Order: sequence, then C-alpha cells, then structure tokens
Amino acid sequence: MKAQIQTYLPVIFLAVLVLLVGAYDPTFFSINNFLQVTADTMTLFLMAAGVTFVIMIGGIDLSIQAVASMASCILAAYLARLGILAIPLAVLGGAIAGLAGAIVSTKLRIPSFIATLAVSGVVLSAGYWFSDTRSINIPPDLSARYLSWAVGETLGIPHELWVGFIVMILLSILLQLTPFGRLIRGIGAQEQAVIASGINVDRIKLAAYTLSGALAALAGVVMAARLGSGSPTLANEFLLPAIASIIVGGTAITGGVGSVWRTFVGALIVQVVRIGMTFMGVSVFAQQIVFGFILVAAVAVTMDRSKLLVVK
Amino acid sequence: MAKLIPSLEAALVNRRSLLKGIAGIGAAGVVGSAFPRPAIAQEATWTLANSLRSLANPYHATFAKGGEEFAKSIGAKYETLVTEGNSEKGISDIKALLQRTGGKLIVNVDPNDSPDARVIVEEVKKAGGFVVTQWNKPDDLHPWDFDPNYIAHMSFDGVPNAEAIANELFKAFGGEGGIVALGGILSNVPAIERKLGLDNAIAKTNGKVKLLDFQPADWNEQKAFDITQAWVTRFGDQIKGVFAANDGMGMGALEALRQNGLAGTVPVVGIDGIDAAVSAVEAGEFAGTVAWDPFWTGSMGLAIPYAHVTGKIDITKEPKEHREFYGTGIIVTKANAAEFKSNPPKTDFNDLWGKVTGQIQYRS
Amino acid sequence: MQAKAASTGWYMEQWRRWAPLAVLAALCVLVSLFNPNFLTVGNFVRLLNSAAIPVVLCMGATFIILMGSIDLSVEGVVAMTAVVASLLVANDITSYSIGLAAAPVAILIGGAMGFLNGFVHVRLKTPSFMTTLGIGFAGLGIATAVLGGLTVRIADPVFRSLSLGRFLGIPMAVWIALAAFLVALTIQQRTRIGRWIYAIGTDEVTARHAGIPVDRTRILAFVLAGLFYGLGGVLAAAQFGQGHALISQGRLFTTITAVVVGGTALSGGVGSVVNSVIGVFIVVVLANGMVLMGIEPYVQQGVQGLLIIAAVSLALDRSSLAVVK
Amino acid sequence: MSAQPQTAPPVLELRGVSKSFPGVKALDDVSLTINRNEVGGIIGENGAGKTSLLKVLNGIYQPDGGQLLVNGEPVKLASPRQAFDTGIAMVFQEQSILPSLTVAENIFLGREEEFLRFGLISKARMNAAAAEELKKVHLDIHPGTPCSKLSFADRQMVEIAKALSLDSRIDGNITILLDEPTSVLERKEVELLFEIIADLKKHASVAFISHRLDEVLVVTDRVYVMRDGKVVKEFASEGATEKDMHQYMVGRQLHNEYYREARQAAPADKVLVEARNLGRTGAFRNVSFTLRAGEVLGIAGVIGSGREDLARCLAGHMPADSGTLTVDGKSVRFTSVPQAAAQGVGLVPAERKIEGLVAQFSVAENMTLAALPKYVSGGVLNFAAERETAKAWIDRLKIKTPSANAMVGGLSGGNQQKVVLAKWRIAGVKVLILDHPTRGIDVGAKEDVYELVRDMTAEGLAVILLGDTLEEVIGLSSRILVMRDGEITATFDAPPGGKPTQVDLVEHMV
Repeated sequence: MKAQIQTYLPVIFLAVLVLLVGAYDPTFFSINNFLQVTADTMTLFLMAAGVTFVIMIGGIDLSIQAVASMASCILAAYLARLGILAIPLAVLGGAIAGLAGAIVSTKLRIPSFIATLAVSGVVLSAGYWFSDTRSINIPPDLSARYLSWAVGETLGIPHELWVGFIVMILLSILLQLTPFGRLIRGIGAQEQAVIASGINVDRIKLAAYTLSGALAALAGVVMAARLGSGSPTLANEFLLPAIASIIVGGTAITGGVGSVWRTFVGALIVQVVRIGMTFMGVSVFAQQIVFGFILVAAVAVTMDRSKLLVVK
Repeated sequence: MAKLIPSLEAALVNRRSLLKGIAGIGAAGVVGSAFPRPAIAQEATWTLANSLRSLANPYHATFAKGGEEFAKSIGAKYETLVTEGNSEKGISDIKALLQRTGGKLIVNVDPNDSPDARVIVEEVKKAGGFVVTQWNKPDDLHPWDFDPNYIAHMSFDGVPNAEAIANELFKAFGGEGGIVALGGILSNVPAIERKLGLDNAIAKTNGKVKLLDFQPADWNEQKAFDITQAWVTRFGDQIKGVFAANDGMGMGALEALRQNGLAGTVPVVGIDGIDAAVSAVEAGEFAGTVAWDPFWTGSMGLAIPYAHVTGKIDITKEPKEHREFYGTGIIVTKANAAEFKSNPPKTDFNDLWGKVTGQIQYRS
Repeated sequence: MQAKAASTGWYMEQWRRWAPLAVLAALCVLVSLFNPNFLTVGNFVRLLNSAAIPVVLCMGATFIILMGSIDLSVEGVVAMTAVVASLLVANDITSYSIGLAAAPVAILIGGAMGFLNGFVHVRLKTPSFMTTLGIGFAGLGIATAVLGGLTVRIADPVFRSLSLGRFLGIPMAVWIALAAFLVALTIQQRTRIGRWIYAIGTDEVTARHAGIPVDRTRILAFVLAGLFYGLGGVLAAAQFGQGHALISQGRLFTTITAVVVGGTALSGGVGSVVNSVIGVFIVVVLANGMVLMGIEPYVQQGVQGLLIIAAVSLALDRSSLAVVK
Repeated sequence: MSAQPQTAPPVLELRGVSKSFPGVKALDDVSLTINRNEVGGIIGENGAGKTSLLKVLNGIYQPDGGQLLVNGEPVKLASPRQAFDTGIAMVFQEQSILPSLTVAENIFLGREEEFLRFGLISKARMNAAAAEELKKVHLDIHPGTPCSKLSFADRQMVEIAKALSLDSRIDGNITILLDEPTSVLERKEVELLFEIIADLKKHASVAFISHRLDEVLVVTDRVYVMRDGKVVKEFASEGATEKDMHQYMVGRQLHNEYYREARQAAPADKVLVEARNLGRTGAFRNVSFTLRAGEVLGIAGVIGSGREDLARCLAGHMPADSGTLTVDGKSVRFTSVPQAAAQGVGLVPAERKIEGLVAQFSVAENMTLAALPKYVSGGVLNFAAERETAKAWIDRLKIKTPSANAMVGGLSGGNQQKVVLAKWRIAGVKVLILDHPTRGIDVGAKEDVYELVRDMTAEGLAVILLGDTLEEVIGLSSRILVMRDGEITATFDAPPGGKPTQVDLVEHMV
C-alpha cells in the first residue's frame, strides 16, 4: 500500500499543484487550457524522454540541448531540398550525436557527464555549420506540407500532444516490455551483474545514448515546426529543465529506477510550476527563487529512496 | 537616467521588503508579498505586459520599467514576463497570461529568438489580444498580415548605428590601425546586423583600418574578458581599438585592458548605452556607445496598442512606417555623455511616432 | 614475468600521476607552435589572471566532487555574492560603503548558501544534483531580485584592487587564488574534514562505521564550497567593477570540466585540489589558445570538445573503475 | 593461558542474543563469553552465523533480543565507533581499508583528534604513531603510503594494526575481533599473526573467527561451535581434534552422502573444454587440462595461486594472453563475457551481490537475464513464458521465495545462489564455472547446491569448481587440479571411494 502511494507521488504532487493554481485562478481550469499547457510541455518532454533511458543506466546526457538545436537547423536547411526526408535526416543527425557521446563514454571510458558535455561542443559547431550561423526560416507552405503532423489539431487535441503520447507509449513499451528496457534497468541497478550474465552492456549503452540523441533531435524538429524556423540556439536553456523533469518525476539520478510516464509527469510539474506562477501573478523577481525551491521540494517528495543506501 | 534613479530606488525598497520575505523562508513570505490578488475570471480592463529575456540585464530592466510606468499612467494592470533564455517558456508564459486575462491582453514582446515571434503573434491573434514585437522576428512576418492584433514591430537599425559607433572608434585612435571585434551569439539578428555595420565602416576606410580578429563572445562579459586577454597576447600593440557588439562585452574587454594597463589607451566602443558604458565614455575609456531607449520601447510598445484599443488611432489605417519601424539610437560620445547623463531622453506617452526613424529595411 | 608486469604497472602509474601536467605541457607546446607570443611573460601573467577565479571556484567544487556528489549551484552563489559585495562597497546605488569588510560578508553569505545546499541535501535526502540545481536557481533569482536588473557599479578603488592591484607584477587576484589554493590544500591534507571527505567519497558505509560524522561532514563540505564560491563572487565583482546577476554566466560547466580534466573522478574518492588547479590551467590555456591559434569562431566549441575528450582520456585514471557511468 | 581469578567478569559476554533477517534467523539465542587474556575461537561453516555475531559485537547490527555485556556491564552498541570506544575492535573479513587514504590515515580514521594542533593534523605525529602500530605487526612500510599501493595481505595487516592501535588508547581491557584474518595471508604472515595474538593475550582478549580448524586449534584457548545461528558446542582447545569440531560444525559425522558421491557420474567421452598452455601475464601460465561432459573439475589453491584468474579467463571476464582454448570442439578466444556465454560457458561468481544478481530485479527477471532472447516474441518480452520458466525452476531448486515476482535482494544467500544457478541453467550452459558457490549460505542450501551440481553432470554438463573449502572440492570433484603461484602443481583423480585427502592437496598448494 505504502509502496503504491510512493509510486504515484509524482502524480499526486502534480495534482496538488494544479489544484493550488486552479483554486487561486479558476481560469486555469479549462479543458482548453489544460490541453494548451500539456501541448506546450511536449517539447520539454520529448527532450527529457530519451535522456530518461540514459539516466536509468546511471549516466547523463548533457548534449541534448545542442542536439535539438542542430536538428532544427538540419530540418530548416534541408526541408526545401529534401522534403519529408529532412525529418529523418535531422533525427539521424541527433542519433549520430548521441552515439558519438556514447562511444566516447564507453570506449574511452570517460564519464558520460564530461563525454556528452564535450560532444555537445562539437554538436554546437555542427549546428552553426548546417545553419551557416543564421536562423533559417521554414516557409509556411513547406511547413504546411511536411510539418503539419507536429502543429495543428486533430479531434480538438493539439498535434504536439499526439506526438507526445505516441512517443510516451512507444518508449514505455520499449522500457517496460522489451529486453532492451529490462537491460536498461538492470545496468542501472547493478551493471556488473548484467555484464557477468553475458550481456553486451556496451551495445545497450550505445543504444540508450543514441535513443536519447534521436529524441532530442525529434524535440528539435517539433520545436522548429512550432516556431517555423531552425536556429543553432533554438533549444537554449532546455538542458537543465529537461533533467529536472526526469528527476522530479521520481527517476533516480543514480539509475535503475524510473519510467517514461514519470518523466511525462515530471515535465508537467516543471511546466505547471512555471505557468502557475504566471497565473498566480508571482512577482517576476520571486519566480526563479520559488521555482528553485519547489524543484527541491518536489524531489524530496517524489523520489523513492528506499532502495538507496547512500544519497550522493 | 538620473531622473530614473529615484523611481528605481523606490523599486529597490520594495525588493528589499521582498527579500525579507524570502529570508523568512518563506514560501509563506514570498507568497504573501508576491501574490497581488486573485483574479476572478473575466477582467474588465486590459492587462498590459512586457515579455523580455531576463531582468538581470540593465537594458531589459529599464525596458520593463517603461512598461510599468506607462501602465501606471493609465491605471492599468501590468506584468513582466521573463523567458530566461528559453523560447518555450516565453511562449507558454504569454499563453498563460492570455488564458488568465481571457484575451484582454496587450503584450510587448522582445522574443527570445526570432522564430518565437510568429507563434506569439498567432497565439495573441487567436485569443484576441494585441501584440508589439521588438528586435527579433522572421523577415516574412509582418504586422499588416495579422490585422489588427499584430500592432507593430519595432527595432533599432543595427547596421547604421554600428557603423556610426565604429567610426567613433576609428576617430578615437586616429583612423589608422588594427582593431579587434567582439560579436554576440553568431545567429542572433542584432549580432549579425552589428557585424555588418562594422564591416561597412571598415570597408569605407579603404584599408586604413584592419580587422585583426573577430570573436563571438555570446554577449557574455566574462568571455569577452578572456578573449581580450588573449588578443593582447596575440596582437599586442597592434590593437588600436576594440569594437564590442554590446556594452556588456565592451565592459569585459575594458576590464581586460585595465588589467594590462591599457584602459584609456586603447579605446573601446559598445552598443546599448548602459550606465556603466556611459560612465566609461565620460572617463574616456570608452570612445562611445549607442544608446537605445529601452524606456521608450518598453512603454511605447504598450502605448501604441493601447491607443488603438481606446480608439485614438486605427492601426490598420496607419502607414507601413508606423507598423515596422526603427527607433532612434543616440550616439553617446565624450562630447555629449555628461549631457546625456544629466538629461536623459524623455518619453512622452502621447507622442506615439515622435522617435520613429523610418521603416525597417530587409537586407538579405 | 611478474617483474615485468610490475614495472609496466609502475610506468602506467607514473603516467597517470603526471598525465594532467603532461597534457597541459603538450597543450602549451601546441599553442606556442602556432603563436610564439604564447610563451611570453605577459601572456603567462594574463593566463594566471584568467585562471584566478576558476581556481577559486574549483577549490570548492573539488571537495564536493571528491565526495562523489556534485554542485550545480556555482553560478547562483557566485552571482549572489558578487551582487552583495558590490552593494556593500561604495557604489552608485547603496550607501553602505563598508569597503573591504564586504569581502568577508559576501564570503560568509556564500557559506550560508552552501550550508543550505548541504543541509537540504543531507536532511531531506535529496540528491545533490537536484538540491544544488534548485538552490542555484534560487541564488540567481535572489541576485536578480536584489538588483531588479540594475548593474551596480563599484566606486571603491580599494575593493577593486583585490583584482587590479599588483604585487611583484602579478595581479592581486592571482595571489588571492594562490592563497585559496593553499587553504584548500591544507584543508584537504591537514584537517579531519579533508580526510573524511576522501573517506566518504571512497566508501561512505566504511566511513560511517569508522565513526566519521558523515552527515555533518557532507554539510561542512558544502559550506566550504560555498565559502570558496563566495570568494569567487568577490573576485568577480572586483574584476569587473560591477555586480549583476549575469556575472557568473558560464561558470558552472567550466568549473566542473576543469575539475574532471584535472583528474578528479566524478565517482568520488580520487583526485585532489592540486589536480583541479592543473585542470583549470588546461581549460584556460585551451580557451586562450583558441584565440591565439586563430581557430574559426564557430568551430571553436567543437575543437574544444574534442580536445577535452583527448585530455580526459589521457589524464583520467580509469583503470580502477569497474564501470564507467 | 594464565589462570583467571573466577571473580573477574568476562570481558565480553552475550546472553541469549538473537538477530533475524527476512527469511533467515541469523542468530538464535546465542550465549557466549570471552574472558580476560583469553583467545576465544568461534568456528562454524559459512552461513552458520559467525559473521552476524561479529557484527552484533561490533555494533553494526543491533540484536533483536538478548543482552551484550562488556566487563560485566550491559551495553548497547549503536555503531562500530561506539564499539571501538568501548574497547572492541574488529578486523574485517571484507576489508575496511580505504585505498584513497594513507596507511596512517586509515589506522586513525575517525580518531584524528589526538593529532590535531591548532585544528590541523600533524602528519608527522600521526605517521610516527602509525609506525608504532605497524611495528606491532612487523609491517615495514612507510605510514604515508597510500593504501591503494598495498597488497591485500598488507592491507589486512594494516587493518590488524588499526585494531591494535586501540591497545594503547583505552584504559582497561580491550577485545580484538578477528574475522577470518588468515584467508588472504601467506603462511609466513599467518605465523606472524599467531605470534601477535600470543603477545596480545598478555594484556587483551581476542575473539578468533575462522573455518580453518587447524588454525583455530593452534591459536585459541576455548572454542565455540556455531551452526545455523546457534552455539551448539563449547569446548577447550587443548585435547580437541579437528574431527570432533567438524562433527559439530556440520551436525553429523562427515559422510560420503553429504557430497552426493553416489551420484558422481563417470565422465563421458565427450570433451567439452580443452585448455593448452593457457596463460595470462601476472596471473597464471602453462595451464592445460581437459574437461569432459559429466565431469566436475575441482581447482584447489590458496589466494594468489591464480585459480580465480583462471576461472575468470575461462568465462571471458578477462582475456588469456597465451595458449589455446577449445570449447565443445570449437577453438575459441574469449575477450568478453558475451563471447563465453555464446559458447555455453557461464560463471557463478564469488561476489554474488555484485556480479551474480541484480538485487532490484525479481527472481524471474534474474533467472532469465542470461537468456532474454528466448523470452521475446514479436519484439516484446513474453512475461507468461518467463513466469512459467521461473516457477518451474523455483520448484525444481526448492527456492524459498514469496513469488517469482519477489525482489531477489530480499532472499537469503542460499536462495539467491540458487537463482544464479538457475539463471545459467536457463541460459543452457554446457560448462558452468562455480567460484565459491557455497560462500555464505546455510548448510541446507549447500546440500541443495551439491544436489544441483550432480543434476547438471547427470545431464551431461561439465562443472569447474573453485570450492569454498578443500572438503567441498574433494567431495564434489571427479578430478582435482592443484595450483600454486599460477601453475598447476598436481592433478588428482577423485573417483567415488578413491578421493585424495586434504593433506594430499595441501602439500602441493603451499
């Protein structure tokens, strides 16, 4: 029973936040607003979703921000020439960046923190190269033709939400139902035991980072679609909120414990705290301070520490 | 600027009381002092808001001040929104405010990145609010395509202003020799424009002035400091002047020069007209800076839409040079620095177009 | 055969020990090949000057990383203390003008922020990553709120001499950084807390069993880090002659990179403040070298990333790690 | 063995102490005493409760019931530090020396106050004090040496020195708890240790825990025998024989049935593993052997004999760098575990909690870990099939677990080990290498493991066994290799009824 409650603490925390903001300003309570807020959260979620896998194996990916920006540049630069193929190309670019970080980390045995940080410098340069150091407009007609899956509405629900839901479902399946997901959890919990069971752990790690890069790139593509252009700085200031989303959702930064829906809820918590402050009219000077303290409080509430011997 | 100081000090007092609240740890303290009052459903009057990157820089702080003063003058509610450099946050905040005010929102936005402008304009139009954008927008996004909700886009023309201030720099060292230049984030529109202005100025000297090196310092003072240090090593006394695409980086460069005993010897120019830079101009360490008028942009970006809302003007009938226009940059040099400081530009909220200097030019 | 194995082991060990220094030396050679000006006294003084603040910050961060924790509040604490320091000395906004006494006040405020980090991390059992991230946000927020976006200009030449003054031709900031390093080294080598930090980083359970007050030590380590960041804030204010919330922009990742490049392991227990000083110089020379070598601006970040990978893979002793995360 | 005045209370006394963990009663109503100037022995099989007892004495575990008395006074020990300050110092079996600190720092870890001067540690004084302690263990190293540079044996001696440092710092009697102190020591060092103990006895008390009966007989005055968490027998060392002690340890006379010798299969003709001149620099060399289906190949040797490294090379954990290896007719060279696993070679590691199991995984998840592809259909895991398999193996190996979905971390050591064995069986290994397969598990579970080994050979698998004890090696194996200093020094055939004796093996081990 207690374990059950522990599992759903992030959801409860989110619900309390929503009720709090709604009680203060009832205009917050509208289906349309909820849909909007959730749709706006999706780019953050997409960025965080892939990293969730990396954090679950006990690593970290600090290159996602640069990767998303680079992907937006690739998309914007090649959409006119390649059409729909620019999308897989952008995602492929992200996947390669993720893979590069993973190779540096696993083959050269460099902590992922530094490996991905260093790779993100390379990716940033690549972004500048693809965009020729400019932000590139995506003409509305091209956007309408190729990117309508990411913007607009179907059945009254914003497309960002559909994308987010589909990604969440696919990733949840990947994490919960496939051998890959099983091994991700195992590596995070006790890597040596997984190695000793004859599993090619490096391959799983490479896959996790590649996935992280690919999803960051997808986030970049969706961002570019929403904003109608690509820019080498498009996803700036996304990195730390994305990682905060994962941890606020209750995924342990040390690995082994976590899930994709947690990241979804975590991203919503981050978003609701921010938007909530605007709704409640918290002074703009106090916002960052309140945000910081709520993040800490959220982790204190949502994190399941029962399985951890020491907290570092 | 001096006139601003009393009101700023008043603001500081408020902030101190706010800090007390924080020190009391208070979530309770913060919440108590920071939440004005619950807004119940539809608000009868228009809410005004400025959206900007961060209150941590002087330009935007004054920008916000302008909005606040204007709102006070008409007795409207006012909010400041900050993006913290995160495009999605900026957009979500505006959406939240549109939701909260039921669309009765006038918002003056300095978009975090030019792509954001389109989304913001679309959202505001959908909700029935009014918007003015500043500095950044895609070239193909025009106010008249979103009548009447997209009131205007205002900017300062980086090219001629950068060119003018570059010429001040050249003048300061005698018009012949090498300079180094610090740029903003490579892909930012103002950074690009200012670089272009510098290039134009150099080209016009017919080879007398040489650009020794150009490095982007990403608008960051610290980076500018370190790069300038390295330049001193690399070029030594070949450096006759330092061009910085904004005053913050200029200050970083100046401090690096000071460490090497070159402050005042090697002139620096910046752009923005922040207090520190104007003082440096007075002290002879800066050869000049371009003062934008953030108080004007912060207030006029709200005053113009408000004039439309209240029926004083019909924005759809205004000419294009009132829909996409440049403001006036003031070149501050030693000659006028003291005057500028003691008698800063004034803003008359009723003079909507007085400081407009022409329709925006698209160069690419 | 055994003897041979032992001797290769010895060489490897010596290499690991000196690798960070070797990497630094190689980097210096590389840069000076491109630009002989690198090898001038003036440039070394400038390098020292650029390294001063990062060294001070790294002294604090090293202790945290040695415990196997991480501190992301660097920027928040530095911004806050820089703002406080600049408001307390003669300036254009407030009239406290307490002169050099502002330095200890700001440093203590840094320590208080560190205490908050440590206390919350230990008592609420929140991972240091998130705790310091949140409190770092709060620190930046406070710096912004106190100033309301203004920039304080410092008008106190004595305070500014903390950075600008020279002694024996070397900027005062360098001497202060040197003092900070010696203090950190003493703490690391000669105090209980220093040794306990290593013990905790190596094996927290054993440390607890040995009767080490682990929680108190953790909190104290964060306080120490905060004090160093506070000093960093003071130096930043003195260097730029002003205080504002953006003064610390970009400090976080360079600090951690420098610590790791120097050879301190993020997993804790291995490394030292000496390594971190070398790490700082690697990072500073790298940045300096980018400009001296005239690397195309937009590829600089990429080149820097590649060189950091190269430096870490040479310098970091990973032989004892069963798994790398 | 000076006579004790009967009036003096024992230095250490346990009265009816119990301690339970989920699924295991580690200590069951244990009472014992250690007298002044006495060396008390505590013996028992692994899993008998010796280590739990020590952890209670050292303040790591708090007993569920019973009383602990020091010098006749009831005490509660909340932490090892408190035990230390009470005069009880422990020398751990799992080493508690921190490699990142120097020898001196380790010795005085947590007790630096005596070297403080103006808040700074005087390294000179600390090193001098440490040198004093090192002298007691005849360790000729500089106290400022980082412990990462020491051999395991030296670290063990440092650990002993750390415990001895209590001697000059506590008024009154001290007790040193030695937990399997000789397991990593060489003969010479063991003798030195015994000298130290004899010396210690003059002014302190010692509790000596070991499963090496010969040593216990030499060094102790009195011995307690533990079995299944209980003290089953107490007797004076003088006059006792190993055989008596053994009988109490295992609960009955050692008999052939314990190791299921009747089920020892005659090796088939089919060769599963053939090693020729296998070597690895710094570990072992010129190792050749043949392993047939149905055979149990025991490898005996002390620490440093190279047998652990050999086992790890055979399972792909580290590459061999010379010689050839053939598995099931195929010439192979393993550089990684997956390669070995793909050829049907698995290792049951000694470090069960680190390499054997993912503690946070369920029983079923652990069991299928090495055979995941078998439980995938359509790209996703087939949970039903997985559960089915897990249940079958839970029944077959009599694993005591609430369900197949229970976390493995909550099971007792014996049941955990069965899960590890099941994992490799499910993966379909042909050759299973058992590295200390019965370490830290109780007697009943041991017999189950032995049964399982016989099952495997009956099914045509081959087993390589690095036994926990010599008897185990002798009892289970059909052939035994003895290794010393990285080389095979002897090979024994061990058919049922024709087994070599421990003495036969030891001769070639040291």
